[in-house]
Amino acid sequence: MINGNLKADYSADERILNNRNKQFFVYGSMFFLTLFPVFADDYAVLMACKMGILLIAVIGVNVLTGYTGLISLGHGAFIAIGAYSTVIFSNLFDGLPTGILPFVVVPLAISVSAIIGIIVGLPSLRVKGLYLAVATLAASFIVKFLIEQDLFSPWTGGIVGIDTPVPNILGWELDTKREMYVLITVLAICTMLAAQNLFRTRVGRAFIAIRDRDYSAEILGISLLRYKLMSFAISAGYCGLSGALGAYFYARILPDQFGLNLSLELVAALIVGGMGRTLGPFFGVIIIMLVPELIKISMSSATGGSLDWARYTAPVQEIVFGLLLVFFLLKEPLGINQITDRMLRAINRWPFARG
Amino acid sequence: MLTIENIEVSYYHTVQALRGLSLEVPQGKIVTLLGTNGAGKTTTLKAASNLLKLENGEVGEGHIHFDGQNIKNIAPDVLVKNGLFHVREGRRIFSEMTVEDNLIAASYALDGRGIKVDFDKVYAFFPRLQERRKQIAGYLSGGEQQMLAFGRAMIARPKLILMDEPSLGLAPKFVKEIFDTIKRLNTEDGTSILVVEQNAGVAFSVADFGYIMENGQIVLEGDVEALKNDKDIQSFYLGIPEDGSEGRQSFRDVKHYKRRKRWLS
Amino acid sequence: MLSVSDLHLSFGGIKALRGVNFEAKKGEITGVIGPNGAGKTSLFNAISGFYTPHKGRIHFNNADITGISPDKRASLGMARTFQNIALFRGMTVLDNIKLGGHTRLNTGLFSALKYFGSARKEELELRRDIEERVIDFLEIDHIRKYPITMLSYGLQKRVELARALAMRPSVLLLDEPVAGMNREETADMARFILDVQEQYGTTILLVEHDMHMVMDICSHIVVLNFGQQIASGTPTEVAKNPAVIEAYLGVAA
Amino acid sequence: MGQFTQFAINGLMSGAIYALIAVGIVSVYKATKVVNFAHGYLIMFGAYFYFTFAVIIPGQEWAPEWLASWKPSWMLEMRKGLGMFSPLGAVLDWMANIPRILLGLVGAVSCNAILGRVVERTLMRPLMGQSVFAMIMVTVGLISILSGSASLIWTADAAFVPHIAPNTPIRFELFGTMIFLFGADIVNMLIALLIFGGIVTMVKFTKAGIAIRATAEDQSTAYSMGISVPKVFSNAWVLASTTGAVAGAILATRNGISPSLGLFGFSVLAIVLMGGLDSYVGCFIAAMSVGVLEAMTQWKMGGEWAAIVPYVAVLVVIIFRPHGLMGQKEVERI
Amino acid sequence: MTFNRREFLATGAAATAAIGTPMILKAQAKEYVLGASLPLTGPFATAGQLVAPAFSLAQKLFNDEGGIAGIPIRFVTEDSGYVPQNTLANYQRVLATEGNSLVAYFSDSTGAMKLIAPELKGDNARLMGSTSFASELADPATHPYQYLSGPTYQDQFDILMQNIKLAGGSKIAIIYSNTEFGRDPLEHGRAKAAELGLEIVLEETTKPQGADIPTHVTKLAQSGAEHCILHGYVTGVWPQLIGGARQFGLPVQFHGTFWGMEKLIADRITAEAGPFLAGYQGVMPYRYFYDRDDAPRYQQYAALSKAMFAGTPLENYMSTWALQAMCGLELAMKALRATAEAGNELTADNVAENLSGISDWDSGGFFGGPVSMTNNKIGTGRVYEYSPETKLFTPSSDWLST
Repeated sequence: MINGNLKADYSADERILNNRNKQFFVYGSMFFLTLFPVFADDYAVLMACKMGILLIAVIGVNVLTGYTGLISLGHGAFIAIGAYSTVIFSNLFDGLPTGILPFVVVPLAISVSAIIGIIVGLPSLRVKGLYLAVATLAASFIVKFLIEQDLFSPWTGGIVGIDTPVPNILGWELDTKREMYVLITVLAICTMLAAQNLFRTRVGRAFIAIRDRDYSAEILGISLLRYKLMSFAISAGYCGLSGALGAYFYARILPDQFGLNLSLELVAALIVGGMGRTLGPFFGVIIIMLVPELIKISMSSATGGSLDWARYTAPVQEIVFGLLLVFFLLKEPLGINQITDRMLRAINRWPFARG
Repeated sequence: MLTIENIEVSYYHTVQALRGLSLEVPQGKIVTLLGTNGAGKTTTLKAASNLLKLENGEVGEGHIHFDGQNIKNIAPDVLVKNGLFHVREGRRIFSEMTVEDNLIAASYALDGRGIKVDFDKVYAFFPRLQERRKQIAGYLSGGEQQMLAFGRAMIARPKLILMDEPSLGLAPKFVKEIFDTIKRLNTEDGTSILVVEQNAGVAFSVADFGYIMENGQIVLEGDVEALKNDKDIQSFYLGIPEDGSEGRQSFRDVKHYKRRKRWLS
Repeated sequence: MLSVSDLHLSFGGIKALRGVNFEAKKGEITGVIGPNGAGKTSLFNAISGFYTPHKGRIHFNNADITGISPDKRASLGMARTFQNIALFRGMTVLDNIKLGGHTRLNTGLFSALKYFGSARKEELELRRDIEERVIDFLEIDHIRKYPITMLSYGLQKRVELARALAMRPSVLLLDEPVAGMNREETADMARFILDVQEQYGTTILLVEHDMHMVMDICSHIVVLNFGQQIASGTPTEVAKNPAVIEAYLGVAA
Repeated sequence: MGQFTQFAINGLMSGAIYALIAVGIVSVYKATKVVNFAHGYLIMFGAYFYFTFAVIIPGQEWAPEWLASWKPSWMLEMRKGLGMFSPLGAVLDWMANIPRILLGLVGAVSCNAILGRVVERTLMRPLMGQSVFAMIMVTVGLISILSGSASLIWTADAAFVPHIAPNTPIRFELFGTMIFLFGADIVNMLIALLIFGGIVTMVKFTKAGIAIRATAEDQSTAYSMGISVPKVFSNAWVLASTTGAVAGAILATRNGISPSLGLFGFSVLAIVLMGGLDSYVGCFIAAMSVGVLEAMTQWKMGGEWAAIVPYVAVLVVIIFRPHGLMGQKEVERI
Repeated sequence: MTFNRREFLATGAAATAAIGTPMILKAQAKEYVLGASLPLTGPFATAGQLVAPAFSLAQKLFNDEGGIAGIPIRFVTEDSGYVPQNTLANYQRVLATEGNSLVAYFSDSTGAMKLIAPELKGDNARLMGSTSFASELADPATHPYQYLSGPTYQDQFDILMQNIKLAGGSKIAIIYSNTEFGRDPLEHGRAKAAELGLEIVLEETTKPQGADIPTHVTKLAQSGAEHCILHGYVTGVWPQLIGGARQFGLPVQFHGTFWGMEKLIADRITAEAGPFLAGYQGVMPYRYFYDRDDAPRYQQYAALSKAMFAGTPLENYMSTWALQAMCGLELAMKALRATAEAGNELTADNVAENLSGISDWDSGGFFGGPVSMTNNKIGTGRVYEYSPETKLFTPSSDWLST
């Protein structure tokens, strides 16, 4: 059936969940997420936490790449900055009561990430596209390199990594994965909502304008300097939050965790999910995290867990990762979000028309 | 020479540019295709020279025959070698290469045809180009660039030239010169020409046959003489008032009601 | 209102503008004509701030704006349209027009992230303003939720004008607003331009090839050739000017 | 001063190899406007192909013995009594390897040519007319595909490959310091420079070069001139993958063979951007200066700092010259 | 969102209650699981693939001996690609799926050991051996559940430097890979050199793979070092460095540490590039496998290998790396069995206590004599020298302890 979308006033027309399907999907997912830790086993919770952490970062990259059209291949570095800032500030403010420490440390970590994001974003004023991609790539190599240096190892632990604190929120110590799941899920939903809000206002529209045609945005009074840097700051801030959660989630962090692969994974998840779409990161992260896992499980059950075959798993995962990326770019450039949209539209119109 | 039958063209699988367009260019004639921006004139030419795929466009239905051959699976470069040459909108010369290199690039069209490349003919036609042979093409003036674009077409020895808005952006007084050249190409070499224009007046001065397109469709066609006398053409394309009075109606006097009528339709 | 004095602009070795001088009078329509490559668009780009002239000054509302960036000029009340339509293809018509209201809004990053409260109020206010003042005025209500790519060329041009109007400009630069339109569409666009001038008293500066329209609706015309200003005056004065006939119009016109 | 010369020469030698790698990225970019992030991985394939044809195949039981080690009696005669690392001994040891070196090079170049063509056909051709972003990311996807395939095909075995040229040590005193140079490195440098020069000459002065330049400037117009653009594309990829094969073979002999050879691609990408994507000359200057800078950093600050030299260099250059040292500024049409 | 506050709080409470519910039901295990991560891919894949068969062998051997107090054991071995976070993920996965059946884990790198160490708390703790000889791990106070099956890298440096001092050396160079493993003994090495009066004339860090050999060799040549310690490599880089130095005729004596002392690699280099490894020395905690005349445990392994790997190169030889894994597993089994026999639950604390209590253990071949766990390590080793003619590493020192 075709659902009527009658609106009585402008505010109804401007809502996010402006039709039934969307409401059903969103409330359904939230219900599922609430029940999830009750029936899921430890391993599923673990995976869900990892996905949540990655999701926040991908939402950030979506703001920059999907909406503002600035390519970054180095956002893993901001996750690193968020994670390391969390550890460094926690050690620095050792004297504070542990229950309020995260409320000081995490905003600081996000700010540091955002500020460094602005610095890395500076070339974006002069260079575009490819040059920016390589500039961010270069910046991320440099950040990782600096973290590894002996010079900073008293703070960063250098190449051998550093132990991380256990988060304590007003006396609630989150020392199990299930407790972390609650924190991560709540934050992931909030950040997603915040990103969506952004695009209901002038700020988000300005980003899209810059992506589509930057000179024409400029004559509308959108300062490229201000908004490009703002976009960098937001995306870096999101990655900083993701890093902070990562630091709390893992008991120890190593510089190697934040290498090129992480940066590429962020962009890949975005492409697979759907760039410039609210739910794109959500779908993308699910695919990027689950597909390798499924390959591993299916390969190991197919070969009876034989060690001779185990060494083919990683290459196969790698190849599939590449193929996924290429497939979506060539065949479905708007990602899974586009596929789900098509499905929703088909359901909406059924039985009248297809497509 | 060129027959386009009932073609549909869409870009990115969604935006439909042409809806069932047909036209024909007979051997040795000049045909003009008129229409406003966005009507699909350039798309028609690109469909005929098979350049659509480069821009994510595709011909959905219909056929295009050149010289009796369906061009569907012929690569653009092979089409050029078969004698169909497309002079692109905005001239599109290679602005970082010299004039001579531009002409050499066009000589790829002769590969495998056993024809010797004849630069002298071009230079005889356009002596200005010979003077500037070694210059970087980007520094030529607009008119000279248009000459170079024609020169490249001549090098390729085509049977049919598709010409996309040759008058675009040239001062009114140069436009006439350009169209004289078009006529010369047609009469001296017997080349068939399909010329896309917005400027109906000059196009009619050289063409034998004309098509008018709007919104991806042909809305009117006929001999140039017949078209010139068509009331709608006179009013929409030639700027002659409908009441047939002397002189033109001023835009200041256009009434609101008329405008509303049109956009509501 | 808007004046340009002794403007020079060059790229590498090529001189795009060589000493252009004119003034667009308040509430009037001023036309700029000349062959392609004469520097018309370069002139527009210099006025709207994409190019920095290497000599000469641009004054707007009695303030020197020569050195300031395009976005600042926009917030001073300057709007423009482009020769090749520069709408945002990733957005609907409505969002495109909303962007015109950018400079008038104040929502900052943090209230945008929250949305509730001031940001929401401001957005709804903008929506009402646009619906009532722009969409209705230009008669594009039926397409407000369409993506740009689905619109015809003529409508796209109109949406671009709508976006410029949403900025509530005091001066409007139109770069070839009727290029490639047939006479009927041209007449419609001309009507809208005249309406804007009448209703809002907007100062309009216009680049156009269509000599008829320029002659009809402009009260003042500037003619450029090879970056030089070869004539300026009322339409009748310009049409008679021998230099203009020689360089541009030719005898046929 | 002597030390300085030593490291300057070392730098020039690695700079030449950077230039050889860069030529592949630039050629593909010029012809197709695709910046190949996966070029390093093509090189890695070249290295593994060289290893396959120069080590694995000659080592098979069915392979003739002279292929693995060509030792005519006169050579054994000459070799007798020479120390293991004497200069003449090194040359003779190299000569024994000539058959498999040649097989390795021919195999690497031809297999990589096929690989380049396959990649172009399956992944790049559908990309014609897509956005810069899609192009970049497809090559990023290609990285994973190539590196995964390499570890599937060549199990991670420790591998040693024969030098392309006799690795005679060269020692001499300069400004009171002993200078050490490897013969093979000098030959590698010459090979790299010759290939680089050859390609630049070809693009500048031949009709095929005009086709490449025309395509570079305007693909669809080149098409409508009768230039077969797909052919230019695939030739550019073949050119890149074959020069990459030679570079891969050289790197394999110099640094040992491993999947991490692919990472060279990123530093060279930085170099190419620093030089200006479409400028051979710019890239040559950038490659040489990064090579020398790296060697100097290695000398003064140690190995790990050298690794980020290209990245720091590219950032510095981009800030001052957004299109690289000699790159064409893209004119924005408004 | 249309949740009101009350609903929200109620949902939150329900969720928290659900999470707090103890979900682990302790049941009697039918089998015990030992998990392992190995670098079957990645830079050190050669090593990982040589070590992997040892786990099949161990499973057979230990189950033939009756498992742990009659309950059979099973190995869950996975690939890590030498990426610490993969090892961590593998550990977490096996922990989540096997629960209390998992009694010990074998991890594959210094980085992974350090990454996992802080995770080993409460119910998540398991006894953990590894391929690493990282010094930081040899500390029961900070790493109570992790142990080394030999001397630390620092110990190995000590042994090497003492040996250099004895040979009359004074100028040494240290070339190491820029990895956690490579950097491990560096600081200690500096102190030790100062203590012994050795002058470190060059400290050079290289990539673990694909290093810029000519430059490193040039620096070594110009440093004028007499002895050079190579550390932090497995299959690559160190042979090329030695080869480059030999070509220049540098009279440097090269020394390696455990991971650079594998006979298979040395043999392959010799076959490929000539006998330039002549005189290469290095420190080794265990006997080589061919030296098994008075090593009964080695003879058992050999018999089993012959049966299990007939027709493969592993039929007659076990790499030093596989021996290290075997030694680690022997230690873990000894501790597990002791715990079970004492009637205790196999918790990490109980097992670790038994492990650290191991003393005067007759390993049946690995070491020169009975050894003891001190500080969760076995601080003994000796120096071997390679001969390209015999293709054997032969002892050039006595067993040394630190």
